[in-house]
Amino acid sequence: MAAGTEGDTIAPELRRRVRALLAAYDPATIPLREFLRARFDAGLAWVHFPEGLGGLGVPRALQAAVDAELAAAKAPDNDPRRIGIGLGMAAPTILRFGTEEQQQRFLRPLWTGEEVWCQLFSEPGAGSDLAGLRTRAVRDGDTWVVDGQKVWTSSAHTARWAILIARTDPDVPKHRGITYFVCDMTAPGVEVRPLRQATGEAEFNEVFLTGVRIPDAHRLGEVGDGWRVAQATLMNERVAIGGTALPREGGMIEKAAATWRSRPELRTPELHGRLLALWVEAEVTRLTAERARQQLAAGAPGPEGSGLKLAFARLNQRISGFELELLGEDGLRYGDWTMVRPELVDFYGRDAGYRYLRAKGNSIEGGTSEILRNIVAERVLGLPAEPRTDKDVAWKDLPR
Amino acid sequence: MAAGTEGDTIAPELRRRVRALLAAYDPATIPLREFLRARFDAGLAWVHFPEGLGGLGVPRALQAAVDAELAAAKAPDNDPRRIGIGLGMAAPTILRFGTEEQQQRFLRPLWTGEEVWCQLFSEPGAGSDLAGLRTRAVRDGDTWVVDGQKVWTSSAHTARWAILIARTDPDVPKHRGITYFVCDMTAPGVEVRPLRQATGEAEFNEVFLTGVRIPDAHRLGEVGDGWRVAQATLMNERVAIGGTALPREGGMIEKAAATWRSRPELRTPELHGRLLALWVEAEVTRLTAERARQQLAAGAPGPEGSGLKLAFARLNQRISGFELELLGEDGLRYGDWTMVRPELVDFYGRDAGYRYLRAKGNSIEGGTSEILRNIVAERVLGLPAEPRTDKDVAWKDLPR
Amino acid sequence: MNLLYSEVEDDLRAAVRDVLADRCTPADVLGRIETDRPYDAGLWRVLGADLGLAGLLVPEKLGGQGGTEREAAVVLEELGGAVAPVPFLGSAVLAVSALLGCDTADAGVAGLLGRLASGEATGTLAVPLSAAPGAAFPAAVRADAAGRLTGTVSSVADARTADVLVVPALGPDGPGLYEVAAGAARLTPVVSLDLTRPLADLTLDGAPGRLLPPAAGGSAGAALERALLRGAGLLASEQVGVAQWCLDETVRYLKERRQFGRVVGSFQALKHRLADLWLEVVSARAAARAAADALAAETSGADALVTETAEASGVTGAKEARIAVAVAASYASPVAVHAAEEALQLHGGIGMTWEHPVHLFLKRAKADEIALGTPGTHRAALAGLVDLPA
Amino acid sequence: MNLLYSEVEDDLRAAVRDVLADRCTPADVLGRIETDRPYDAGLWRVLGADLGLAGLLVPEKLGGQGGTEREAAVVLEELGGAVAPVPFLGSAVLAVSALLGCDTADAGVAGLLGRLASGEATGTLAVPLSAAPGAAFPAAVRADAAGRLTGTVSSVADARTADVLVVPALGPDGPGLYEVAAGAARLTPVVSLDLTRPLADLTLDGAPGRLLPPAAGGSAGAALERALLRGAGLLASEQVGVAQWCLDETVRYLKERRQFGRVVGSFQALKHRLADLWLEVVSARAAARAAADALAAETSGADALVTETAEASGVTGAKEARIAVAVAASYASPVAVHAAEEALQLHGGIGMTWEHPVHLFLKRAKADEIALGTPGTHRAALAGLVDLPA
Repeated sequence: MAAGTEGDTIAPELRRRVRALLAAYDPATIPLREFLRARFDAGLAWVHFPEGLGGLGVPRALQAAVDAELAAAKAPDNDPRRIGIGLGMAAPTILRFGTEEQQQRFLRPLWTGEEVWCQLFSEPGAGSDLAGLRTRAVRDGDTWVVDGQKVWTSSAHTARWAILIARTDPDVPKHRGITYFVCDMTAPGVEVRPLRQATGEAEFNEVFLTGVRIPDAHRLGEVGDGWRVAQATLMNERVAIGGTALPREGGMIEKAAATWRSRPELRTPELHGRLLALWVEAEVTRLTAERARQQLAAGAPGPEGSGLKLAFARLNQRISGFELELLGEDGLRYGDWTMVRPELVDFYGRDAGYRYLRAKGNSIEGGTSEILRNIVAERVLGLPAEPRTDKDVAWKDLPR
Repeated sequence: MAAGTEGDTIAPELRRRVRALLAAYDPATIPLREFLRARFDAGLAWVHFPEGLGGLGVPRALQAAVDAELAAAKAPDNDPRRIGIGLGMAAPTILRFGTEEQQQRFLRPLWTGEEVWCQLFSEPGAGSDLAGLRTRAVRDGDTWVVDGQKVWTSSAHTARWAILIARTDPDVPKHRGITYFVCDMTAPGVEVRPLRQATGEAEFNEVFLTGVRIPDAHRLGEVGDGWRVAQATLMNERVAIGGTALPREGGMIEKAAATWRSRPELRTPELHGRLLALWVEAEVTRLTAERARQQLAAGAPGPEGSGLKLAFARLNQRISGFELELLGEDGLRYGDWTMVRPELVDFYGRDAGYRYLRAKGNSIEGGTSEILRNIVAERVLGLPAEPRTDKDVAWKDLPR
Repeated sequence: MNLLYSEVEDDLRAAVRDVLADRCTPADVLGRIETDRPYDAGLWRVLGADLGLAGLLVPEKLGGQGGTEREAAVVLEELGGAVAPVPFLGSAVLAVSALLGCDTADAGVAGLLGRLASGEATGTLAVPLSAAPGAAFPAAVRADAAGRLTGTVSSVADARTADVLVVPALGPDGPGLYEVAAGAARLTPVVSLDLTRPLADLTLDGAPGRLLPPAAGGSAGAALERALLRGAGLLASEQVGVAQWCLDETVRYLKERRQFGRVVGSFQALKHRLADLWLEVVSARAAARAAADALAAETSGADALVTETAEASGVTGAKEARIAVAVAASYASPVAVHAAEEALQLHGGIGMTWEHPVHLFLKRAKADEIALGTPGTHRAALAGLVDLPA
Repeated sequence: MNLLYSEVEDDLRAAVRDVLADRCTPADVLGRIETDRPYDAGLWRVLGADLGLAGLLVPEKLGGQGGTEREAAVVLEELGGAVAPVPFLGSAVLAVSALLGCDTADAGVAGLLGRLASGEATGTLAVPLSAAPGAAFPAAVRADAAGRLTGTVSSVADARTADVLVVPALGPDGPGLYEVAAGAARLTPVVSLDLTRPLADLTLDGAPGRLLPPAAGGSAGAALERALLRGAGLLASEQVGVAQWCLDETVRYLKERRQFGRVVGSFQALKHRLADLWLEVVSARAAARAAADALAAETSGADALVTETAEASGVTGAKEARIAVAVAASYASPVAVHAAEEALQLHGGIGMTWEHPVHLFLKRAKADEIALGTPGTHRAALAGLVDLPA
């Protein structure tokens, strides 16, 4: 079936539902949240979710047509860039591992944007080796008491809830002693501090957890099964990257091409050759992402997705580095070093210097390029894993 | 002291000896070998070797002036390219590990070129992991009986002697059960077969050893100490690479630059940018080699040497690849695929296609670039070795 | 834009692969390269005539299979992955595409297409293999009023096995494409870098030729450009096939080869290089698919142009195809070379030997980099197409 | 050509390094960058005046140390390795080198050199930091017959801490270099990519200047070119210093950091990348040494030219120096950027934070890539010098 590819048409039943929603809730007059709640209740939020949880249990590929139809009617959306962690990571995990109570409680305000989510995974000593994390959760009757430090938390300062992994059993090997929780970011003992980056901005946070109490009812999955749950979350994160179709010459290359066209005095034959090579690389990466999307839509996902994050990171870094060189004297100047706390991430925004510096994070955040190469080599090419010494040792006995 | 650098002058005693040699043996009339034997006996072969073994026990850096003075007098040389393995690998090993009898027997005809040497180290199953070699040497009274197969042996078809490593004890870990021998290439059971390369030529050989008898008197170093002896040999091999000073624009870049100058119709702005970048890389590599030579001459060898083989391999490969692209239609044509057995290796000779293919070997022969990167990382940067599983296991029990 | 493989395309691939697995192993190819028959005529009979690949791009009404460039691309992936010594590129892509740019209502054009499609004759386009789309019409051969051709064309692919040559020549009325019997030309074999697609120099000395009339509203230049654009765009798929073989074979070898008591493929530095290479191959595949799809769309758009005069869409399709070809050709070339170079390096010494097939793929990859326009030539063409002027 | 470090140079390095270890740790630099005193005046007093670096290149008879470009290069390696916020480049290299291209017998020139050498005053050359050798004489500032200067010069390095500006301007008799008191110019700080070498825009609005007479047989253009060539060539040594810090710090960190139960520096993929980076740094060092040596040779050759009229050797020296500078500048720039980028990446998240100094080195490396000519500019200059025409 060709759903999701160009020339797609909306299924009649979905169209009927969209029209009914628009008829009952005129986007021109109804307040934003009210419209979004109604859309959720109509099963038009994420159509592949079950009925009653914002969906209709139909293929995910049908969503695009619903979105297009609603956008054409000027209906408001839930500003997905602002709530990306909730949509991309928390929601699928709650759907797969959550209890019915958890699903009913969390998914609707998550989708409407009334409750922002963040992710408490990485720690200063546990980056690529996430399973080595030290944050402890100790059971105390029906609640867990959590102590530790998390880092690289975007949206922590706006978030109502967090997905959290913590060590609940230090006496077993590291992958087996982790449990997955939903953490209330307004709970006592949660302290959020901005973490400033090389760009000058503080897009991320450090989160200090001191005696934070989490009810056992907010546990996702079994005790000790948190690593498996987290893997599912991370898989969703990486699938999400490159998940949005770019137009030709979209993304980082758009800026460099615009500079080239508008400033002929900067052109040299050498820079021309490099720009064309980067333009080609950008176009090919776009086509690779498009091919992965078509495979997904055709119900035959290929392994290409694993490589796309790698490709986009390298591309963004190379193009933004080129752009500064192209700009010459202007490349020596920066927009603003003031520490601000942006609510949205924008890789392509601001000035060329910002783009250059921000892009450096693309190969670190959400899985370093080194880890992704391991994943491709082992899971796609089937090459053997490195010899491991930390798999069968109790976490507490690992060398530090 | 500035010996060995430009502007150097020959020491008076050496000059006296050179003049005496030339007076006694007129290069214009004396046969080649006779002159070379006399030069050896005068201690002017390799002045840093001991007296009686072709040298005078003076610093190596003084050799260049001797060579220059003799060349100026049109004295014949020993054609070092033809006997490189003997000069670069066998001789320093014999000097360091050989008995006096061995030194007296082997060094003079080695240096004069009367006896060509080759190297029997690599095996089909032991390339980078040379210490994993399978060729066995079993003691039988005063001789050793050798069986096995060696590969990548240049000069085997012209050689009188070989340096050989073989396993004498399979019951100890692999590095400890190896012994180092001098093997008579004319002995019964030595079979040399040409090994054809991607270039069409057969520059190397396979050598099959079947019941070859080697007298114990031709052992170099202790029984079981062959790995240490071989390491010294290989160190000399790698030091030798980049050991000859290149002029600016010498080596592979010379060919590409000549093509560029003589064929303006091939030029494009894109190729121009790439040629200039390669020219810079060639010049910088030349300067790096020159700096290493100056350090050596100043008695303070730096670690640069370890990287030079890596650098020249990459450079030769990139330039020769560029040259084919530059040539366009002519790059589609090859000189000659006929299998010939050249006596000399010439990386820069023949046509561009040959250079391209031959350069591929530069990152494999004499230590792969991968092994060299390990060496740089561990010995120069001090990074830890990989976890090893094959160090403390008897060779015979290793997984295969 | 459809970047996937259709079921028909998958079936076609399976059929080609079966034949190649049977008759065109690396050992078969290695055994042939130094003989006086570098091309495998028997293999080409099976592929070209029996499977119908010789006429894949020829419309059914002209005796062919009526396939599209998308399918030809799949065939080239497989042929590239076997460095198969058959004249598919010269005959079924270059010669046929040039002829399809001529007046197919002309009996001569139709007849020649029919003979090529049936496998009765094999052809090639008489241009140097290095010829790139967008270049000026070649002036190396002149035709007189009687249609006699004189001149030389060097480094022609698939000429050694061709019966018919399609020769661009400057005639009394300007550029023209001429049909010339191969026997009427003097052919000098070239010692070629690519042992599996050997070249030849052609000398024409008053050779009798027959002018092939251009399509209505077209020209000999447009027909030649049509062929070169298709050649360059589809060669990207051949390069994907070459690169994929190199990657697969290297991964396979490194899973077997042990050094230092470990499978060599478990060393992280090699794993990371292979992961990067995999990403390159995956990306080249997407680019090659896009080029094949755009060429197929242009072909059907051009048909539409003739039958429906839908001019605007035709023009857009042409530009899209030129962009897609420039992107694919400039990207896939270095990927194939890189894959072959990594394959040789990671095989170590054995990869450097004549007896191991990796050198055949390296030579094909390097020759393909020059064939039908170097990456730099294609990128330079892009400058005008996407408004990034020098 | 001597590519090694002499004992004198080693001693000089040790002295500079001692001061920097004491007063210019990464924490010191990080603490200063967002204050209104981005330059460390106290540090510069010690380095410039007490150690004599301000007058390193000034001949002894003019009150300086009589050092050569070889020594200045060693200083810049150390300053680069500390991203030290001092105006050595602007004052002791660019301004001094321009003045040494003027008539040093002139009392004004000699006096200014003496003040700069003693550290009594700090200067800079009023050109954009991106100015490259070989460019046309700048026309941004005009001088009238009374020596009043009007115009703007953007992105000037080390201007914020300068007392004196050496300003290239077009006067009534053509190009000239003018001495202008910094207080006579309007200075607008620029938000700079490189936080440790902040730039400023200068506006001159009839500012009083004093024409600096060119050397006998020389010109203002030649004096400016002399300064830019030395700046570009010696910047390669600063880049070596930046790259070496990045490599050393990364190796150190990776020997400590553990993940997956192993020291991260034991992972082969990282080891191979660091080995490649080490080779780049080693190579950049050789290239930078060659440039410094060639510049020193040219300086002494030019002296010889004046005193002995040994014209031929002087001319050869100049060309050698230009080649060596183009090679070093085009090679060392990307090495420093690569080293800083690898340092950031291999530090992982912590390398991306403001609190870790690696971003300071990245910003310096990237700004240095643009400073005094991009790699592409220097390579283009080489085309003419080594007969590889476009």
